[in-house]
Amino acid sequence: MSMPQDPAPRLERDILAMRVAREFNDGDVVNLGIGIPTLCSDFVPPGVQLLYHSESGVLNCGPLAADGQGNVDLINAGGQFLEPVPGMSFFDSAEAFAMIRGGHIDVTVLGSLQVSATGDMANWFLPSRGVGNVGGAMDLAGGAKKVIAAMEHNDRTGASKIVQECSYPLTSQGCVSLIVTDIAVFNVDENGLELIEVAPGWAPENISAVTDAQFEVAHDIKEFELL
Amino acid sequence: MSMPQDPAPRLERDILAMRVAREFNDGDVVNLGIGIPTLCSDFVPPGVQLLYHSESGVLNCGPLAADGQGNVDLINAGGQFLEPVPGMSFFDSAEAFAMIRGGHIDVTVLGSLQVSATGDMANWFLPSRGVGNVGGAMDLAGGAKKVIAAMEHNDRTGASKIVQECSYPLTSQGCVSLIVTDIAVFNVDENGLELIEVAPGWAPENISAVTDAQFEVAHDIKEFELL
Amino acid sequence: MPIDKSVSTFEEAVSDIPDGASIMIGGFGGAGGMPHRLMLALVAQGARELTIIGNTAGIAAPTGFGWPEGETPIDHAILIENGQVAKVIASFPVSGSVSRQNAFEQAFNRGEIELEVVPQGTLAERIRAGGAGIPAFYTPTAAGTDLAKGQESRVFDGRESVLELGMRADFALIRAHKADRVGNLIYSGTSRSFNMPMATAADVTIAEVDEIVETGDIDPERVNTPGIYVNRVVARATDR
Amino acid sequence: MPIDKSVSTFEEAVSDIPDGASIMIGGFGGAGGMPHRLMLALVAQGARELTIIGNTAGIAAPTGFGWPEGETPIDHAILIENGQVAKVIASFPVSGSVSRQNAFEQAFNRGEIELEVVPQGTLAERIRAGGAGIPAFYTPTAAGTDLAKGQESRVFDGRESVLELGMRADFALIRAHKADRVGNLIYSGTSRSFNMPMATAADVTIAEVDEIVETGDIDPERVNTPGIYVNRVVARATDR
Repeated sequence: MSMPQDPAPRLERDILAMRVAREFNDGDVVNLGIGIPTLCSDFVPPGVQLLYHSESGVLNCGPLAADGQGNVDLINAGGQFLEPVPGMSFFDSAEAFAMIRGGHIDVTVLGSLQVSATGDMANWFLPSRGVGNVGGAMDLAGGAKKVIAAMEHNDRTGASKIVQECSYPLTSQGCVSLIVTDIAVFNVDENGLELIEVAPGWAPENISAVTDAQFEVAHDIKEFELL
Repeated sequence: MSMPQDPAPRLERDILAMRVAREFNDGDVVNLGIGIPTLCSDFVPPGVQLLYHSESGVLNCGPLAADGQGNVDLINAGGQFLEPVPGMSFFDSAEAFAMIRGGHIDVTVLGSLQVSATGDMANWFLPSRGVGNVGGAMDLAGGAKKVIAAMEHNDRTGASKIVQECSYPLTSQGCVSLIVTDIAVFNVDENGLELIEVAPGWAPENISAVTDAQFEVAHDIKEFELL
Repeated sequence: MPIDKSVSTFEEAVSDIPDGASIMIGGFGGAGGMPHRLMLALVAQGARELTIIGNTAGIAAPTGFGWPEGETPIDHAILIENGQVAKVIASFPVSGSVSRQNAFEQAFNRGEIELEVVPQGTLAERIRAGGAGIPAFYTPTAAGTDLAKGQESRVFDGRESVLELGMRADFALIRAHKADRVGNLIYSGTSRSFNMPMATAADVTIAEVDEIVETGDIDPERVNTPGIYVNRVVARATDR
Repeated sequence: MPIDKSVSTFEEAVSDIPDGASIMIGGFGGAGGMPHRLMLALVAQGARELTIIGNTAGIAAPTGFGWPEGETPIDHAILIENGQVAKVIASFPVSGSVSRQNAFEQAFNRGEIELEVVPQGTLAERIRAGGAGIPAFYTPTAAGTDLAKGQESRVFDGRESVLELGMRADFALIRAHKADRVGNLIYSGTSRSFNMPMATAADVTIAEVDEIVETGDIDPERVNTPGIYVNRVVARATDR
């Protein structure tokens, strides 16, 4: 596959996470997926206090435990050990997902294999493997009030992860309302994609060249807003 | 309404409760309705340990609190104050009825307005009042593994509470498997009633004379078995 | 600024309840678990045409249900007597005795108030479902009875079951023992009752508690209602 | 004689599990909340053609998921490697990485084992429903996806929802922190996970605990799984 030349470097994962973190409002209940989404907690704006939810069964959970300090009875959904913090609460899996399905999560940030022009998400099944982990992805994508897809714009082969229609099996239909990649930010609704921000040095036509989906360009398009 | 003469006294409520209590097996989870059923807990046979469930949200609950010793946060389903006992647990109403509906109650004893020849129970709505309390009656009657109807054989007007078909609105269809009254004990299944015990001095034909339902008479019919 | 859901007064806690609101009121029916102060504040606030969802419609006044001898019960009756209630959804709306009518039964008999009777377990489960994003479920309870008339039913494993819808409300007024500032709640004894499911199923959940403690002062293992479900907490400054 | 559900040994606790049984195995996937001793006893016992229901199908061995550095994970893999499992129902059956296959994936790729993948929240809710006498419910999760293929769906409030059935098993092997003799259980931290719903949904629920205490020694406010749901409790004599 012959790829166009990038006009400027793609952003680091930290910058991407920093951009996502701007979407959090004070008091939001937030569930962060594994990978890039997890990084967002390092960049929460000052004055914004969040309640972190993990489908492992803990609310208001905190940072990872120091190496070797872990407790097998205090893990996040990725199986990592957490540090206890004041104000936590514990609950079982039925309750953890009652919270998710019931619309009690304000924002979830999820990585994805593909996101479609109408906000469909596909992130649980790689056909080449023949077996996949759905985990809590379908519940989160369908249940959170706001779903942000945070991912690299293109996969390792250069293929666009933003697509007109997902070719991989869906996680949830029309669930994504914001896509943040390492070169662009899109609003998403049932009418399609709107490019609202670009990485420094990237123009809409550069984005278009590496994106397999049509999109509108916002009249007030900006460079990545990090503050 | 002209009533036949009783051939012998009807049994006291305590005796009726004592007969019901013979149905309990060691380790049973039991839920007792208001009225006569509540009395059964006073007559549990020696060697039989029960776990009492109340839909107010407590398991393994104990006797009533002494007068004036009540705690508003420890009540039974009748709103009476309970004495705390070791091994109790508390839960909310959704869980209390998950237990009932989910088949975790071995035996419930309920009073009734009417019980039909096929075990239908009608105990929640008196048409003359025009409004009624269903409370947990439908859940218990439909959810417990064994439903015992414990009641007077005839109401204050002399009308039979055991009927071929209920005229009052139903609580649950075909749920009752044993009827214990102040003069008789019947097994109930989808084929109908079988008279298995009678109060001292009562013959099957005396029972028949005050019962508005057909029944078979067990070949080994006995006097009320209390031990 | 750390999260702080505490509100200073009961008046403030209920100030934005509009006419026509649906309101879940927690508790089982007695004094324990009943949000009396919030209900008194709602009487003072005066919102009308309310739909009240509760296990009872206020049975304590004529019966003493769950109240210590000698105390005067306060329950849903104060809202009904004040003409604020258009509809009641309950499992146990009236007193156990026809001769001791509660305020609800009197209003119902005068044709002033609408009633939906729901079996207690189905009511609790509909509320849980409403909070848990379950739009509908099947239950064998009430199948074949008048309370299932007009409802869809279906046979699973040979047993007829009725389709029931999840239930939500605009507000839930609940009663707990303690809260922290994040809104984590603990209850006492049998006072969890309808408070716990209702906490999950309203757009705005307001908890009346004995005491608000600092975040971290409630054992995380002991939390019954995680703060995710709670919008406002207000403490009784003094005893009722 | 007071109720006493304690059993002396893990061997005795699982001795009556027959070939072909369906078995729920608690926990989230890591060391916490996983009933290792019961699983080891089940390997020794040897029942075959089992259907295993769990959040994972044993992902810790290749990934270390939820296990302290340096410890050797024990999970569902020991049953699969012993050829005892015919079918798995799970939300997270394989490791996160295609290059690190767990025992399940190897057996699946050899065609030796059947798989039903269920979204985690739907799995938990189906198990809760199975324990709560709810034969079926609707959920929006998975609507319009391959996992809902062939399932009935229906629109509630403008949202497509899928009909899901309650799920039960013959046995549940669960892991708690403490039990009393009545079978009341308390858990530690995030180890409630699937243990709590599974405790309610099996014909026989067997709990592996750190310690069995006398009835009355667990605070009734702290009980997570009331004894009504538990048939047998067995304590770890020593640390694993």
